[in-house]
Amino acid sequence: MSGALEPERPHTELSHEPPVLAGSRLTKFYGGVAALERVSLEIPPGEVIGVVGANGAGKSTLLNLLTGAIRPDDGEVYVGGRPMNGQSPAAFAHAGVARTFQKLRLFPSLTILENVCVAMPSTERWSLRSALLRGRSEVGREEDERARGLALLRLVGLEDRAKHLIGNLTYGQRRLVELARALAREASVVLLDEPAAGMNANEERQLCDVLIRINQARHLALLIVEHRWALLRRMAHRALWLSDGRVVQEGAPESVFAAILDSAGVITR
Amino acid sequence: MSYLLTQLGNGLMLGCMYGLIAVGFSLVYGVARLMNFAHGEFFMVGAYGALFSAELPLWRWGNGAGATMFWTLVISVLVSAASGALVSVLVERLAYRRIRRVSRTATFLVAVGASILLQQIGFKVFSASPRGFPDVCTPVVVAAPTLSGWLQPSAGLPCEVAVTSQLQAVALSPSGTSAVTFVVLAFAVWGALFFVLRTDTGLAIRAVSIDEKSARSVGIRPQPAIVITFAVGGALAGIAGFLWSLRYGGVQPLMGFIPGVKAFVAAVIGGVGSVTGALVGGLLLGLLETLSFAYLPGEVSGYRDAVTLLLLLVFLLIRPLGLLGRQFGEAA
Amino acid sequence: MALLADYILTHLVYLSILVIFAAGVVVLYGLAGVFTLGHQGFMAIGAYFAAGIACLMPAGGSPILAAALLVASVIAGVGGAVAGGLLLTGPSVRLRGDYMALATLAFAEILVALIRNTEALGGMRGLDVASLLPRASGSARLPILGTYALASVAMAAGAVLAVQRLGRSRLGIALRALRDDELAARSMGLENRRARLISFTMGAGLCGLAGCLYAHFSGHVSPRDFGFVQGAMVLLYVVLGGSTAVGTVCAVAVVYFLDEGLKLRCFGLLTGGLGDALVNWKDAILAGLLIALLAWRPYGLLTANRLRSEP
Amino acid sequence: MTSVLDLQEVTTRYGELAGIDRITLTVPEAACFPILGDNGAGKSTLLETIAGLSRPASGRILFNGRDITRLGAEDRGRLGIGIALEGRRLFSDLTVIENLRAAVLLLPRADRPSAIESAYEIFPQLRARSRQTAGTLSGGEQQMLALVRVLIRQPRLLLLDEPSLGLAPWLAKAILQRVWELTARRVTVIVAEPNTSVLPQTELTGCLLYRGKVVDVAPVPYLLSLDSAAIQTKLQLRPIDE
Repeated sequence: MSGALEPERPHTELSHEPPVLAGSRLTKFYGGVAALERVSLEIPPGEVIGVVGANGAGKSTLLNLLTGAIRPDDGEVYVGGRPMNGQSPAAFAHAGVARTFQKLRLFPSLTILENVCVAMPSTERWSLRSALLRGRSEVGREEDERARGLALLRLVGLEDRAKHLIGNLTYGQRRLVELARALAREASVVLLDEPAAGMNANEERQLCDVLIRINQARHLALLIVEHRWALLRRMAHRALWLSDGRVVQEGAPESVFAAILDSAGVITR
Repeated sequence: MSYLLTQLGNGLMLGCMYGLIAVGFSLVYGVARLMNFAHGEFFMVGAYGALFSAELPLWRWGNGAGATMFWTLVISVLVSAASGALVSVLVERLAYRRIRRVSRTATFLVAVGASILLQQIGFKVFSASPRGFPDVCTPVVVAAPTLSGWLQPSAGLPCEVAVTSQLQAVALSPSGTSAVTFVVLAFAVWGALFFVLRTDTGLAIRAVSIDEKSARSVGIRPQPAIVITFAVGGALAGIAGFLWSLRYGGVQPLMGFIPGVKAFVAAVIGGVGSVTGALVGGLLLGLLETLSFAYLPGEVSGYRDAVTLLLLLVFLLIRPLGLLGRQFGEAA
Repeated sequence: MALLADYILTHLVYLSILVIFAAGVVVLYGLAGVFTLGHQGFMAIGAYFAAGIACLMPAGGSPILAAALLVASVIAGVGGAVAGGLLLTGPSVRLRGDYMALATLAFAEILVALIRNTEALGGMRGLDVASLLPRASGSARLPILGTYALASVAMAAGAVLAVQRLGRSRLGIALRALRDDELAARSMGLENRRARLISFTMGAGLCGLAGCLYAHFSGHVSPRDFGFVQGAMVLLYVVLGGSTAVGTVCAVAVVYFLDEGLKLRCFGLLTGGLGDALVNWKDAILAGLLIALLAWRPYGLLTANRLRSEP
Repeated sequence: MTSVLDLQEVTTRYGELAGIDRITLTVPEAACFPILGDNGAGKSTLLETIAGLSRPASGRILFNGRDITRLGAEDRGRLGIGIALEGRRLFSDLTVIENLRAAVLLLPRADRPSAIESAYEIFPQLRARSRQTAGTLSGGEQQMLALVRVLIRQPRLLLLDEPSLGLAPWLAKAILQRVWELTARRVTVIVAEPNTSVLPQTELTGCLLYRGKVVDVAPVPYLLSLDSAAIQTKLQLRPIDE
């Protein structure tokens, strides 16, 4: 890989608090096939961890387990030290886990701003009365959410498109909207599934800049599943190599990439 | 003791009839992911088809020797199967083909529309008064729940279908009728199972049900498989219609609605998409109804339909896949 | 002249009852994305509750008592329907698409079958509703009819406005997100149980309200009024109206006008053979026309097919 | 080397995004032609368009010089085009033998038994599993069944969509080795496969897809060396509508 520019990896000292997200001996079967076997990992606050491996090695399955989209057949997921034992994806979100998807899953019937604002942790629980009457407090909260939403869109450079539907956005822009939606959760960890897939060079650079700035400003932990090693070289503190549902190697990105190269398993294009 | 036996016999036969209708509904849902609410109408069309063939002057009932009786029955079964299949294929071609891939809700509403249309045509062509096989059959007041129903504030309110009547098949003694029904049912059930589980066409239909794109990738054309499924489903429902009217009489345009709903229940209980499931579900339902009708006190048995639907609700909540069904992934 | 006014006012009441009923279905199907075939069950609950309470009216009671009982019967009707709605929120979370449709259909048909078999509720023949508003005839009928029409139109407008506002509120946006992509919405923290609870309450409540008004105005309720076909027709209006409140109102108006028109031989224009045939084949023509309309515009007359909105 | 397959300005929409956009490509006879690219770059759409499972919006497809653009998947199957879909897509509730019987419905009745028998020669392990339902096979066995479902029809153009998906690299390599033996120098193979270590040899000529467009047709090692910046400059050379 070219790795031309010197990787200015964000240096944050890793604190001793409980990991924002952890999985121990996670196992998942589909029919006769073990998609994931006894995979364990821990993500301390503020750390950026890259997950690499061939298609079908279990990367997306791991990500779905860590976000509650699917339930493990064995093993346990901990968010902020608390076991989640099969709670709903919404419970994971409220506990501080946000995510994006490999195949874009934005909401077609909502505007871009609505896509971002709908993910905001609504402190006040909905009630029919507030929905219909929309008193002063309700309108105030909506204004506040709109402002925070616009700020996030400004961060990814799409503030002027707030009213548009996702139909007339380019692929890269949609990826950035999905990122803004994940950040709207104000979560302690964001899991990204191939965020740079299909992005051109400057979109990729813009994505990297946003992630680095957010990681440092909000001490936000990131788990990035990605084939493009260049992106991980710039950002990741640690890398994890998954193959055939098992962790083959874990450690500094360079050592993991080196291990992949000399195993003659040239994984990535 | 013999009362129990006859009730079990009746239950089995009623169950097989529900099963035959359920097989068609289940297969169609499997291969086209479509809840064919018009399926009950093919049952009605089959009954009229058999009625029409039985009234042909050259095959008068009862005047010829046993042979004429035999040939009349064979012709009636064939005509009822053919008319059921024909209408089923027509409904697929005209109502479902284009809309099916576009929207599930619209497809369902088209199914309801087709069902109402067939009932209305039935009323206009065959008139509302029920007809039995060319024998005396107690007349029953019948009218259709008109489309706009209570929309008309002033006009006469539509009235509900009364309980179907009992047939006194003069030419065929009750035991004769049940013998014939049993033979035809056995043949139809065996035919359905053989067709789906043993023939190449059956294999193609099952492949399309599981994964249409994968079926196309190995060279199976989905459209002919779907048309054949509709035809077979329609034929089985038609035969059930003929046998139902042979035993219970009351051939009228609305006769398909209630058995149709019962067949949906049977299909869900047995597990939508599996032929054996539909038959098992049908048998279960037939036995349950007949025994409850025979043994429960009079006024309670009035809740028969409610019990059947409650069974449906229970299965939907606890075991939506039914006894033998499997998860229908949206692989298509 | 009075006859024409009577005809118009009567149909105006039935039209607004239908709009309120359809507004309830817009919330269930359009916002909550529930493929419902049992909403006529909620309306039946509303109607029979109203009829039951109306029977408590002592003959010749004072108008104040009548008004109080009227209000009580409406509240009871809506409350009963809401209870029915809450009953269905549990299964609605677990069941998807077609199976939810069958479950709601079973719910409504069980209800109707029970009503049809209990003598206390009038069984097959149904119940007469001692209408609390004196059924004056002749000259006094028009003002009464006028107040009824005014009240029902106001309620219909209120229902449509409420559904519209719900659609635009934060709760409405969350409901639409859940309908577009449930897993993605839940991964963003949208708890669909609470959202479904609210939308079922409002949807079932509106259907119950329609039931109450229908009971009081038509003076008679019977199981046949809440059949499977009536429910499917209202879902059809919602689909043709593009699952939006305003669109549905237009669809209701158009089809209602069509239905009346066919019945009155195109308002008297076609007399003789063709007219009779028209009336005779009315339901067949309407069914055929609606199939064609759906085939042409499956997501609503106004929404282009590209804009899929499907639960 | 005459060309087996010619694509001229073929465009297929897939949902809104991962389609293919005015692709022009020529695949030489009896070659193994890899297709590389990110997830969502249109690899599957391209293969499914060639197999006739997706209808192209515009452009023409020639197979041995004959225009097959309008032909459906079934007719292309008869002409000798076979595809193994991404993610195997077996008939999981049917047994192995039923999967094979379904796969040969296309052939004349007389040839079917011998075709099914040949499946067991390619992967003998499947014979012991023939009565088992496909869903309960191991990952490797499922991949073998998915491959023989196409191979037993002796296709002249074989399309493989990520055959190594979900398998350990050594297992994928072993299974595909059998396929390369059967097809070398006889059958044209187009394979979409990011894990280039499973390909028959390293010096193959293939093409790189980016957002539904062909970036370049060149030897695989060169294509692997292009990073997103290089792709950007390469595509700039050709008029692209971002």
